[in-house]
Amino acid sequence: MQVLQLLISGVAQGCIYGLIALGFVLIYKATETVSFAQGDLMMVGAFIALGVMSMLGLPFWVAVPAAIAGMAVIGFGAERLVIRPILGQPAFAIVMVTIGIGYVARGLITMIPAIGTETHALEVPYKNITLNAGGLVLAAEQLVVIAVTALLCAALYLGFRYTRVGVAMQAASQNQLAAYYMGIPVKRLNSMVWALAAAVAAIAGLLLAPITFVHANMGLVGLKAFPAAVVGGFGSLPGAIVGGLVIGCVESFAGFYLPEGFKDVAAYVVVLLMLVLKPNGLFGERLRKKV
Amino acid sequence: MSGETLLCARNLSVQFGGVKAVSDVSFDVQRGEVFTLIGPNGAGKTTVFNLISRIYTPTAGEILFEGRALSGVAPHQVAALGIARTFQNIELFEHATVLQNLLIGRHRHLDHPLWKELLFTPSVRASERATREKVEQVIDFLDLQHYRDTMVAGLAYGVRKVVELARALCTEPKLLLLDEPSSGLNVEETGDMAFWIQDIRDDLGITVLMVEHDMSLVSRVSDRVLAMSQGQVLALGTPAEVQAHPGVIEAYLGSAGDLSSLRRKPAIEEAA
Amino acid sequence: MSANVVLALTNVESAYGPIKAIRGVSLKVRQGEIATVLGSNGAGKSTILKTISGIIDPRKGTVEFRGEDITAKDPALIVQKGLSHVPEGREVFPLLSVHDNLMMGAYTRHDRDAVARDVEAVYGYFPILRERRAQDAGLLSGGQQQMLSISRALMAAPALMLLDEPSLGLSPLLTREIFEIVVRINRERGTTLLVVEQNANMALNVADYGYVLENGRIVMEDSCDRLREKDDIKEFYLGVKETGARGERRWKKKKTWR
Amino acid sequence: MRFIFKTSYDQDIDLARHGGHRFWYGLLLLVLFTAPLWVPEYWLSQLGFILIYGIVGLGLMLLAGFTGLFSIGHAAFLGVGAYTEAVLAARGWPFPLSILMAMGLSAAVGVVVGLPALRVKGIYLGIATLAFGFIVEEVLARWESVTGGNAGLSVKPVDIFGWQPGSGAGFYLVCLVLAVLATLMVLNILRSPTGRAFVAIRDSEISAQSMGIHLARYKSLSFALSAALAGLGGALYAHKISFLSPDQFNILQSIDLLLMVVIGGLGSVHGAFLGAAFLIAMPQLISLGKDFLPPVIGQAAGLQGLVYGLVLIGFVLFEPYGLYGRWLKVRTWLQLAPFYRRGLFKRQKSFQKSERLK
Amino acid sequence: QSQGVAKEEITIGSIQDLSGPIAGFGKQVRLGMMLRVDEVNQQGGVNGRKLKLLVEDSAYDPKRAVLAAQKLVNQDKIFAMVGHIGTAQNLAAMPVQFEKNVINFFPVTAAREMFDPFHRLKYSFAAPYYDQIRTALPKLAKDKGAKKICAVHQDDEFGLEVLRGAEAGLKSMGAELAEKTSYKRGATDFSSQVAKMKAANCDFVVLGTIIRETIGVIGESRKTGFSPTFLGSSAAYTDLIHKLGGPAMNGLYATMTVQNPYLDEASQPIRFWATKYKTAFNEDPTVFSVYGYNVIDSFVRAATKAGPGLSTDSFIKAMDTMVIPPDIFGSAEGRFGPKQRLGSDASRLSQITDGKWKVVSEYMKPQ
Ligand SMILES: Nc1ncnc2c1ncn2[C@@H]1O[C@H](COP(=O)(O)OP(=O)(O)OP(=O)(O)O)[C@@H](O)[C@H]1O
Ligand SMILES: Nc1ncnc2c1ncn2[C@@H]1O[C@H](COP(=O)(O)OP(=O)(O)OP(=O)(O)O)[C@@H](O)[C@H]1O
Ligand SMILES: [Mg+2]
Ligand SMILES: [Mg+2]
Repeated sequence: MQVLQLLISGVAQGCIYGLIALGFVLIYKATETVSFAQGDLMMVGAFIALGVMSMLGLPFWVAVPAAIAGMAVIGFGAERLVIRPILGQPAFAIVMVTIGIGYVARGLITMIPAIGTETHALEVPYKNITLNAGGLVLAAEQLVVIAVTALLCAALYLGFRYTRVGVAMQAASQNQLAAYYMGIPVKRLNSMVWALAAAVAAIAGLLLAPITFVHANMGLVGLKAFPAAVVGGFGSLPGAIVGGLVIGCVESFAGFYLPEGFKDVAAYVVVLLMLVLKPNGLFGERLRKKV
Repeated sequence: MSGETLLCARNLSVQFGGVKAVSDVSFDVQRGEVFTLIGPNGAGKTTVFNLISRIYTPTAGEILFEGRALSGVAPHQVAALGIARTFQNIELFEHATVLQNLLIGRHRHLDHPLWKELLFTPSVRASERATREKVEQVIDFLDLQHYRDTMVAGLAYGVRKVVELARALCTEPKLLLLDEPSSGLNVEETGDMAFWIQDIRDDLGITVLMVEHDMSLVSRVSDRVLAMSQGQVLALGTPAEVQAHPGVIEAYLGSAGDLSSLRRKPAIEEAA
Repeated sequence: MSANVVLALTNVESAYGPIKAIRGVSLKVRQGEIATVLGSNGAGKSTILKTISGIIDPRKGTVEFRGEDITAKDPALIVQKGLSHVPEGREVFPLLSVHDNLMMGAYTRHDRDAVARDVEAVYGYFPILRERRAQDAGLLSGGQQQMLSISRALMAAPALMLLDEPSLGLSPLLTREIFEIVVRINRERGTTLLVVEQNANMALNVADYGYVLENGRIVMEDSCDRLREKDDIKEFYLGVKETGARGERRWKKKKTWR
Repeated sequence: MRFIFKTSYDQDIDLARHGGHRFWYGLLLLVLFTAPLWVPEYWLSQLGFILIYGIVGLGLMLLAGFTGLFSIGHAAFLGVGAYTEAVLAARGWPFPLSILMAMGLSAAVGVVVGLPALRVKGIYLGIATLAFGFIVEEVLARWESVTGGNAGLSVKPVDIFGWQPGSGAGFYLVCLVLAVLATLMVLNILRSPTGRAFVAIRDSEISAQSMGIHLARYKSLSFALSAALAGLGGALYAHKISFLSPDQFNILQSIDLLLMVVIGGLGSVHGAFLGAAFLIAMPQLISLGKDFLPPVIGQAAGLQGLVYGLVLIGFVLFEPYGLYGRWLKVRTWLQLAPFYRRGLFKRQKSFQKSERLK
Repeated sequence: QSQGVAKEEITIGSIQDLSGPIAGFGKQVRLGMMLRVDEVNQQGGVNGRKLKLLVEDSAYDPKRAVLAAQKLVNQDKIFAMVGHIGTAQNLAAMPVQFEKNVINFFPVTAAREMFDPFHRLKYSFAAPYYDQIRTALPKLAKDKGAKKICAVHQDDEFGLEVLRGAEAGLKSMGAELAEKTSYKRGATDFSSQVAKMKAANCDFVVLGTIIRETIGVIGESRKTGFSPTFLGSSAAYTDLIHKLGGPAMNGLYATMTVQNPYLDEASQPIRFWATKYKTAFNEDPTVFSVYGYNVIDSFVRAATKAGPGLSTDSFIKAMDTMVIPPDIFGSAEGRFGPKQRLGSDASRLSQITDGKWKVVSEYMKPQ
């Protein structure tokens, strides 16, 4: 029973990691860069929903699409403004820019008078609903996270695997020059990727808000999502979810059975072990250059 | 030519998933000769090179270099044994100058304790000077003076080929592996390459094992030629013998054919 | 000039940073023709092709494609207009399967059936690609990658195709086959081609019109029939030696057009 | 541009390429060494910070800029150095010995962290170092008997066999001497075979290997040297700040360090110090500027983060070679003044290629 | 004469977290201080000198706190550091100040290091977390008839102080903690901590938590049907707890000193003050605004008492006989002396009922 309950909370927490990791993997697959801004975009998304609900007084079901659309626009704009000019530079340059975007997002949000520095609660319709099944407790918030994560993962996976645009995004990340030669609109796809990633971040923000509250630093959970993505294999979408689950469960059990302090580093210990045993993660591709 | 065996491959096989890239290939390279591998695309020639330089490990068979099995040698130790190579797809250090690339070629001859390097003691300085001397010799040999301080990233394809050869020569190898040295070079430059290869063999006394598709170059410089196809040995002998081998002609050379048959018929030309 | 000029470069000058790679190149490719550019290493041949397809922006001059100015346009846009480029050095998508690579070649096309037919045609030209259709392109041998990169450009069914050293690393048999294919698509589909090739013998036989590039300048242009007869071409590009011309090792005859 | 007629190989080997170099760097040293005489105390102290961060930056530059291995957990090495120094100083070890110990221990940790680097690259390595950073931070927090845990640890002042330089001019000079030594050694390494091997690994592992470069050895060495410099910086940092707590060595610190080398100019030794100067000066500039802004903006929390982010983005966008790159342009402009062409440094269109295969 | 005291002006400095994890608090402290500074300056200043308050941002980072302290002390030449927020930040900054004889006046942290070990330049007003819990726990536990007392705490100095307080309190009862568990700052998932305490059958939980973690732990407990008595420290005494946590927070106890200034508060002076604050900054005041306000208020008292020849020594001399009477917010009387650097160690208990903090006990002093 105890074990089962721990497992359930591990899975729920894992899905959150997985959901954020999904954003990382999405960007990685399509641009081969790692976005350090993903967590902060998530935070901005949550703030947008908060604004729509508390300032405009609109219901949750309006706030959701509004936040997603708003973030897509922001992602699109950010790409246009600061990522496109350095498109084609080494991935590292873009990584630094995403760190910059993260700082800016956090700075701007904190600068909003009377709101930015506070912690807020997002009123979701399914708050405080719990399901009891034979002594086990499941919160609706967690169930929603699990369901949405699974759906999103499946959609993205199929999109990358089978659609022309999805394959083209991967192609552009592997060899931009050749992608241009093929007439792939690299720039337009790039805008799309960042818009999509920001939209995914918004979804993550919405799902996370009832659990962690909305505040300027809520994006820091993103740091736990990195290990999740690596454990799954950075290039694999299902891997992100599996990685998230692994990390979530390990944390949950480590927190209960191991001495103090292990819970917080469990994720990082797991990721190091993984890198030593299976450097490309559970589902990562074997990468070897042929000469 | 001494006639002594420098490199000896015995029953080499390697497999990638379902693809038998090399199966049961044996040959030996004599000290002081130019030995050429030819064969259709995907025959496994580059794979043989990769086996020698220990990038791949054979699934069966072994390679002996100067009588010593290579199987126990780590990839970075291959250079120390005196084997240098170039790559089919050119693997230079892009963000360094030609000179720096060549200096890295000297790496295997340099080994100072760290503290000496940290302090740059006179002995390090002396060895740097000597290294530079050697590198300049290679630059002179291959006519690279003009490019000495250019970044590799900005060189034309053909020049890179030469730089790669130069870098391999800087290691002062006993055996030089050249993967398609003339690809991307025009007739004139291929001519230069032929002279260089001959000089490398005759003047520097380096044994050359090369992969090449340009039959004019092959005929001019090779002492012996091994033809491969689908991972297997097809023929071995002098250039002339191999080129006359029916299997080689069928799988690799094709009928000499008259190129003029490709030309546009005059009638159409007038129409255009 | 005449209306049937597909591609026209006027006075194009391109540079990499402070290094000028081509200096005032003008050339024309006519509808249905095969044109070739010869030149030694670093002469700027690849740079010309890259400038045409928008990979580098020229400092000066204009590029016109079918009467439209495409100077310094987005490369993807240029391809969509019907110009496809086989780059130097086999730029395949290393982590996509061979088949996906081909499909990316057809990215600009929307006629599914015709694309499927073309895939079959390409597999017909190079059966090894069919065999390896599910393999990652990065694991192919050098020559196989070259086949893939040519096939991929064919998949775009372009009006004008730029080929940068198509025979690089191909066996003699395949080199010949490639050029046969080039001739075939030119004759059958009417595709116009601009070919850069080190195998000048091949190029001059296949092409209708040729340009000779030295140090970023065009020093000679003529129909290939006439070019084949010139002494300098014979000596420097076709390797036909007057006896003793290079008997002396390091001595090179001066090219007279300089 | 200055053209130098080279007459011997030594001209390429020497650190100072020509008389101009000797003059300007000599002048710089003179200025720095006499700084305590004419620089106000506060600014001297900031200068000390710049030197300390410059040393750490040198290490990170060696690793990231020259070997191509990105560490997102570099603060861990800083932490190891700082805590080692603090603990040993408390036990009464003389400064020269304790600082060597700090460097040594950091280097050892560096080698351990470098182990995954032997197998993974790119983002995987980044995450590995990130993970290590978190673990080290946690160890510092948990190993209370030695580190004092989250309660923190006070650091005794520097004691060099009885001579106590204090925290002002004396300590500044200690930092300066160490910074100069560290810089010289890094420059020496870079012009030796080892430095070239680093660059080779950065550009192409496979051909580095075929040139006889032992990848594992040089990657570990790079990590060790880099960590040792971070450890040295950390030890000085400990004395400078005189109070240590584990969260001073967290991920944000690591990212700051990374920002520092990027803004300074990746791949140049000058960049390490320019970046450090920037990192220290930035908050000062912001707090100077904030009085001129309307209070809604000037007094708003988050202004600093915003400016940080914008500056970082600005640098990557407009000055990819960082402050050092900017300096090079200015210098070239000065030298060429009438002939300077705007296109000279124009950025080429460039195209990303998969870095997953290297 | 000491640095920072000019003919017309006294320069004082403060370091707040304006962009870090507790930026919300830092900002409120700053506004509270500004409110009092403006009042004082409008009334003619301290013995004719206007107050000039310089605030730097530390982002809750000790290193930046040191940099900020160096700037304030060496560059801006402040007379005193007032209301500096954060334990580690204070510990890091104090040596810089003390070297220049700059007083560390009333830091906004309830750590014991703020007055102990003794230093003549240290002054603290906040009853330490340690004493708060040590005093409140035995009393409340007895009232509730608790059998198994557990603790969950943030694994930093703050959380440890609460834990030590709990252990000391239990020791005085002759009991021990049945279970203790911790989490890392910024954690959002408390499932295993709660599972652990539930498994140990705790019926009383001491919370070494701040805001989100308090809510997180209680929320997770309610969800899993675990309902012990919760007792937090003054760090958890903020209106955010019930604003964010909603009805689930009802019943939570916390120790505190000054009351949260609700705008619809019964007490008229508090209501008046809160309205004034709201008009000035267009924000609701919180208990942190009160801290800021009080810090300056006390500073002004001492500086005024020190007289026109204000210097560090005269300030300390004034503080030696200082008594700060209870204020409108219900703080306890603070007394200082030559060896007495902490104003008061008394605290009292509040409980959330119907979504608001209500004071439920008188001031208690540790035995
Ligand atoms: N790492 C690998 N994984 C899978 N298949 C491989 C790998 N390396 C080589 N192959 C396959 O092995 C075969 C031989 O490749 P190799 O590169 O040796 O050919 P090659 O003779 O050098 O051809 P080319 O003349 O085209 O360069 C090819 O079919 C290639 O696809
Ligand atoms: N990325 C670059 N940066 C700087 N200079 C370059 C770059 N690419 C090419 N160059 C220079 O431009 C000139 C022309 O190069 P280009 O590649 O067009 O030659 P090419 O005629 O194609 O030669 P090859 O036959 O060797 O491929 C060369 O001198 C080369 O050094
Ligand atoms: Mg090959
Ligand atoms: Mg070319």
